[in-house]
Amino acid sequence: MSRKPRLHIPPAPARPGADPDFSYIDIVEAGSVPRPDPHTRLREIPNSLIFDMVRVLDDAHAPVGPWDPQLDPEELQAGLRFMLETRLYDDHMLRMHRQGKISFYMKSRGEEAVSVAAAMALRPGDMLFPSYRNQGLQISRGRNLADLMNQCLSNSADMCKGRQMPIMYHWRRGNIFSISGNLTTQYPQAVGWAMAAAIKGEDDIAASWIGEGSSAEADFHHAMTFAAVYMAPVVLNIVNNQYAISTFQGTAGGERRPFAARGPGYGIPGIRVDGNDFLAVYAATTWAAERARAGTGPTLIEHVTYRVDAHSTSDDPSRYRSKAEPQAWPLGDPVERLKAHMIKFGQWSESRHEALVAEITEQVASAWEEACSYGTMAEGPFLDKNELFEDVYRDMPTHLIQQREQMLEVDRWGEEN
Amino acid sequence: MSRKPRLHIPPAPARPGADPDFSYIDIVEAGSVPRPDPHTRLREIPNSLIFDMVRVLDDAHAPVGPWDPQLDPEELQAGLRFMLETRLYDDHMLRMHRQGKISFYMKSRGEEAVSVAAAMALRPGDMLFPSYRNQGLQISRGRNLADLMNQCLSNSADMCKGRQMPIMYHWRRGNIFSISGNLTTQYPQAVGWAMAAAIKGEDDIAASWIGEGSSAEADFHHAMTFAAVYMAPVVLNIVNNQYAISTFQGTAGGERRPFAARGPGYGIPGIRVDGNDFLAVYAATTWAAERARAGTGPTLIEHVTYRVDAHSTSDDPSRYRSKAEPQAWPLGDPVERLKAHMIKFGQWSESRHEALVAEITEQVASAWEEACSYGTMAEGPFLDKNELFEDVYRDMPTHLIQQREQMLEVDRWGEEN
Amino acid sequence: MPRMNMVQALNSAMDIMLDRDQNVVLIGQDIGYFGGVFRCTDGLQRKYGEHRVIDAPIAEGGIVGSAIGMGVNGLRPVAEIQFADYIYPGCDQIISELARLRYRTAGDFYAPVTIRTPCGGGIRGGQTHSQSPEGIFTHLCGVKVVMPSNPYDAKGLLIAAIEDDDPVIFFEPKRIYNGPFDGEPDKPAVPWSNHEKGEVPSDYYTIPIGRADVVREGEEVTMLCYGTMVHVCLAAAQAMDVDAEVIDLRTLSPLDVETIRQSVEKTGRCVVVHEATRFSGYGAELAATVQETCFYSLEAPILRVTGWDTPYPHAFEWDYFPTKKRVSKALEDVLELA
Amino acid sequence: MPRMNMVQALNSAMDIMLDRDQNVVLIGQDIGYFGGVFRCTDGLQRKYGEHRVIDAPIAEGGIVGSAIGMGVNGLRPVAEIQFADYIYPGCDQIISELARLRYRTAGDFYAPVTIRTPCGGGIRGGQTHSQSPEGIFTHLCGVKVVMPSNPYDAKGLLIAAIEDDDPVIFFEPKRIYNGPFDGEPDKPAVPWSNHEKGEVPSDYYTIPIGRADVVREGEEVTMLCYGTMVHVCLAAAQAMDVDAEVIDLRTLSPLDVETIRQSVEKTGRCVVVHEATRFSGYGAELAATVQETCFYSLEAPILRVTGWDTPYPHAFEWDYFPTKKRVSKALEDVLELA
Ligand SMILES: Cc1ncc(C[n+]2csc(CCOP(=O)(O)OP(=O)(O)O)c2C)c(N)n1
Ligand SMILES: Cc1ncc(C[n+]2csc(CCOP(=O)(O)OP(=O)(O)O)c2C)c(N)n1
Ligand SMILES: [Mg+2]
Ligand SMILES: [Mg+2]
Repeated sequence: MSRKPRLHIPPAPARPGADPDFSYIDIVEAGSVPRPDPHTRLREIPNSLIFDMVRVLDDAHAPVGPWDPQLDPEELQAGLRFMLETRLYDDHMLRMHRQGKISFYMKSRGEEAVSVAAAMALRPGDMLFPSYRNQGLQISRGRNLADLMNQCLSNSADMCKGRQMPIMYHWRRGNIFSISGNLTTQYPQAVGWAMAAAIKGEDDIAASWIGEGSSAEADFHHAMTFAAVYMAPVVLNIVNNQYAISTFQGTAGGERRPFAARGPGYGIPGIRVDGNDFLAVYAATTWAAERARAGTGPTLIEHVTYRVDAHSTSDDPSRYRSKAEPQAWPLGDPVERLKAHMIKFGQWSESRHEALVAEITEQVASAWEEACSYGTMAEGPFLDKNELFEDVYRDMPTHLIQQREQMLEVDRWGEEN
Repeated sequence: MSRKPRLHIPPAPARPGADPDFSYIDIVEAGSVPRPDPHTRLREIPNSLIFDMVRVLDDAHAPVGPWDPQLDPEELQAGLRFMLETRLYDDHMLRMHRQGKISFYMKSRGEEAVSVAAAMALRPGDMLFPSYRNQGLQISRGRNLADLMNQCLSNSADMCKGRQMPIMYHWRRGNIFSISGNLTTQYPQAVGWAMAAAIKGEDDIAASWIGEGSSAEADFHHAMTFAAVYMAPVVLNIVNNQYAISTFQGTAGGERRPFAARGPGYGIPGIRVDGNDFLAVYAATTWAAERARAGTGPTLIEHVTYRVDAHSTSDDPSRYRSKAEPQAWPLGDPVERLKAHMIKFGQWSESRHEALVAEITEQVASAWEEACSYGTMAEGPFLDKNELFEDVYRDMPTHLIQQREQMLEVDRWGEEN
Repeated sequence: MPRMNMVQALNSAMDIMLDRDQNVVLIGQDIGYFGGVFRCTDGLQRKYGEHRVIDAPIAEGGIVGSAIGMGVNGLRPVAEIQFADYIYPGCDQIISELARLRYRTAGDFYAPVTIRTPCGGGIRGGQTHSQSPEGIFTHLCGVKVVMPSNPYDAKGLLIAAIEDDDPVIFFEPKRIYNGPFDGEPDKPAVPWSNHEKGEVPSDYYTIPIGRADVVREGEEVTMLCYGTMVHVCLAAAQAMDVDAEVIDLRTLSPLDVETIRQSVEKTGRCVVVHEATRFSGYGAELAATVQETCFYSLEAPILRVTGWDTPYPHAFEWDYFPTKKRVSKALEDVLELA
Repeated sequence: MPRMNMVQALNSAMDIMLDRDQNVVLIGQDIGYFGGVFRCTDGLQRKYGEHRVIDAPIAEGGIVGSAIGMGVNGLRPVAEIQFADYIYPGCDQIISELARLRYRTAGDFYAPVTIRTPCGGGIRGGQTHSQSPEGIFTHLCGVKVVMPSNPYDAKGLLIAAIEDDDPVIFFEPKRIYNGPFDGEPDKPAVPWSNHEKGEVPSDYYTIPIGRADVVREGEEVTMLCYGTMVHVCLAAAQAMDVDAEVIDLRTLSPLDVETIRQSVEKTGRCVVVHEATRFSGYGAELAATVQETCFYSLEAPILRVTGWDTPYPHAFEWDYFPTKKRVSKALEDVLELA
């Protein structure tokens, strides 16, 4: 290596000790991006949907521009409630992890709008293929918090029967697919689900979410290609929360182009949206869903947001980013922004908010109590360990029956010895 | 399936029996696409490089516009010679397959310029990662035809020692990487090679080629992502010859966007080039190579061309496409176009052309004779079958030594029984 | 009874299932208009439409991934991977998703996907058109692995696979698509039409997944094999005039241990034959299972005849392939031992 | 002598190699600034620069593919796959390319890539953070497969792997990163600092790839194991007071058959222990090899103690894991068997 290395390494914005620097995030004024008809052909869709940012709430919390979804107060209140439920659920579960009650957890703080607004903009029959940071989807579709907690506890009521780590939920009746530990695998699955809907002539659509880091996986490409070729009725979301564990979004390929720009290269429209603006996420999802449902094809939505907390309970972000970043994040907090908007228009008040927080706090606590009654990691009722061998196949094959027998034999032997 | 299916299936242009229809190919006038400085930032590169087509030779065979590489007559003659060598080599080998002399073959007729012009525009130290339809690269770098034939014959002089099917060449000294039967795997490898060059501070660059069908593979996405993130000095080529065996380029995702359009989504400039225009391919490659060598980053080039012959000797295109297509192909033949251009400017003549064809025909025939002297499938000298066990590892491990012994034992036993 | 080669038998199986169950769809490269590079899906797109027999982009991971999604949405996808050598880009979707979806959701979600793929060598395909990667997939729990050795079984097993609610990887030994092959490369090719297993009912029938077939009874030695190797084993037993019991496993996972046990307890000797590389391959499981199950009956070590632990070479393919000669010698060896 | 845990020993190996050979580069997710989610590369980017210790996009196929290209261009890449459970998107590049490049080019091209990846369970990681997929990779020819069981070996083997001109898949049993684990989950964790193999020279040394280590001599039974299971086997042998010979294989492929043969010929009994699922796993090869090699010495069937043929569950992980209890019972069984 005689000469000077010249491999380009995407620079991180602010390492520990440095001042936060979000100057790389292009933010346009709310309301400035045009809203084409959802059935517009790709070529006629303006580039500003990719390079600028769909934003509805202006700095004074008023909705502006063509993307305003004009939701009525009840819808806004539902959205606020679901976001708060998500946040307080997260906070509770993190505490439970700190107390050793669950083995692992992942929060979504700061990203609640991405899930909640999308879930509300879609129909109940639409099938959702989430990543691990979309608990807001479950909550917005009316999932009992205790059900989610049961999963995290691997207790006797766990819908996964103890087979998955905490947060790897699924909900068949709620049309929410199973979360995989392997990143991005849900993306082509969502496309396949949507293809099947089109094959069957049904008008339910699919939607899926991945992180910006996960967009580097092969399955992103598979999903985009198949969605484009078959014009699958699917909404593909990239949640760009700036980080993939310790690496900055530049490491995933976001340095020179927004992730939304990947879409048009495949023949798929892209939308870059302010992911902390509840109304903007709602509007973008509605646009994409209308397009998909009508058979006009898929849409790629990049949600620009920020992962306020650690990646997971195994992570410590102070090792790799400036501690002051969360406060410096220029797009604010989705809960605070929606709240301010509602208060401004007389649809909400500080006192109602406080009451709601108290109510949800209570709701979370009693859900936890209920969940614990189905067992905790330490105390029963426990799952039946024979379950370990179920569901590998529909019917248990001989060798698994034998292995189950061996397991019990070892137990008996252990008791004797 | 109560309702009407509405899965979109990309329509094929002309199935057997139908009239050819290339109306889907947008062709602009030669010379009409601007040529930005190779160090232009992506945002300032005009979209016409992606949506229009870089063409140099006009309908009257004159070079026009900013992309004219202004090659001197010797270079043009070399290019013509390499293209003809490629074509006549292909023709010969197809005949040899028909005569049962080789087990398999793949021609590149109609796509010669894509390989030859690119090889000439790159430096000898640049590393090439070809697909199986790039024999022109080998020939332009001065490979002995007999060496290529030896590989196809799996004879005693085969550089692969009989281990690969015909056409899976490599050439270490010539800086041409090994061809894989697995599509697209060479793409991220080329990017890795280029990253290594950048790490070492060397200014050699890498180039790789895949078919448009192969761009659907995961490794396309891996290569694009890594090339973009590290600004690797690499030229990534998609040879859009309209077909992937039986499927039309629409099945690979080319229905609504040119493949060149994938580039900018990743932050990589794309160029759509007339792949049958020797001068245009040369010019586009030069542009991309200059960019890469200077550290400005990778380029994606889509070569619009047509696979005139069958996919391989195992294929019969009359089963899936209109027989009249090759003649109807609107971008003509690369050899004829370069020839006409040279004749127009007095640098070439029909009689010199005939003489060259005769000379190369002779050269191919004598190369074949030479190759056969190293053995054919039917007659020796054969490779030593002990070689079967070499090169799995650098040093042969015990179990392979034993297996080789077993093989020989079976032979001895067979002779006795 | 109609005579079919294996390609026709597979085609017939898919034809019947497309007809019987409108949720059955096929997806794969070149399988639609063209009918597949081996012609297994010939005519099916014309008959059932472009939305039932779907030409796919060249992305095995996308094919498997989208098939899983279709399966979750109520379809019964049959995905073709053009060559088993090209299944690896689909590995993550198969291993991490297809095989484990039912388990991780406690049965709430599953995808009844069948993955068909031609495998094996002896066709001058070199290292990328000859592989037998079954040993990778038999190691997975949650998928079934099948490999037929003749047209009759191929049809019945493929219908069973498509109807199965569990995912099935269905390997098709391409060397015997057109006729049985007894491991003697210099003999002229024979078609299926003269073979009893080339008689294939045109109607619906199934062969149960999970059951081996004793294709030759014998007392001296048990030969465990599947796919092309069944014919090689039969030929070797006959050539050596050995009273060998030949078991065509048909389903590699879950394995029919009981049929194997009964045989080896009777014969006391066992030869395992497959075309895949040897080390850590599927034959190892067979040997391990046999010695666990029948240890006290064994009179000699279980021998394995397999592809060598090298890639499949183009030039010396008949030195690589477990030919009749190699299998015959192993028979002699195992009978001479102790 | 310095004391190191396995993470520190691996870090030291990479540190030494980055220093000795400027062609050594590291690439992987979160390995650079952050130092890796298990901290194996802590401090190395600061020391050697961003172009030597490279944070990669989340694309295992891209990591392996680009590492191959770097290897071809003269570098010696060490790629980290964050969890072995996530190696599958890189399978095609490993199987089709890395393993076969030297063969298919008759030695003209090769890529000396080392792939490091943490494997194994017992850390409440559930089915996607606990897998032991070594059996898939031992089936490949052209790559070597290594799994150390202690810090001393880990460092020496990793240096040997990086220096090796053949590709090496280097599995790191994450359960014993910080201390040996004897398979009794309820006992308090112990650190490496009190273990003799936690004494690790700070300088360069190698442990040869391809050689097993007899970590306990004995006459009654041979225990074949690697990684975490070495400690479980030792604990079980001690608990059962059995005169067991425990062989730490260290290199799974190519296998040190000679060391195994000598042992089993002496003991006449054999137990194979691994954490991966059982069917068609690496233990099958061990059993198959032992019965082929030592048939006439065997007094009892070779037993396998392994993970069950299910995904790795989150809740019942200690029923899944081959605990000391399970291994102990197998020892009793194999000794009782006539
Ligand atoms: C295939 C695969 N590779 C690596 C990992 C390890 N991993 C888990 S989360 C994560 C980061 C993902 O980042 P991003 O996609 O941006 O999502 P975010 O966590 O920011 O929501 C990584 C590398 C994994 N789970 N699966
Ligand atoms: C991974 C993989 N999948 C499938 C194949 C089978 N196959 C060989 S060539 C080919 C078509 C490739 O088409 P394209 O990329 O357009 O290249 P062209 O043949 O047109 O030059 C296919 C599907 C393969 N070789 N590798
Ligand atoms: Mg992220
Ligand atoms: Mg093509």
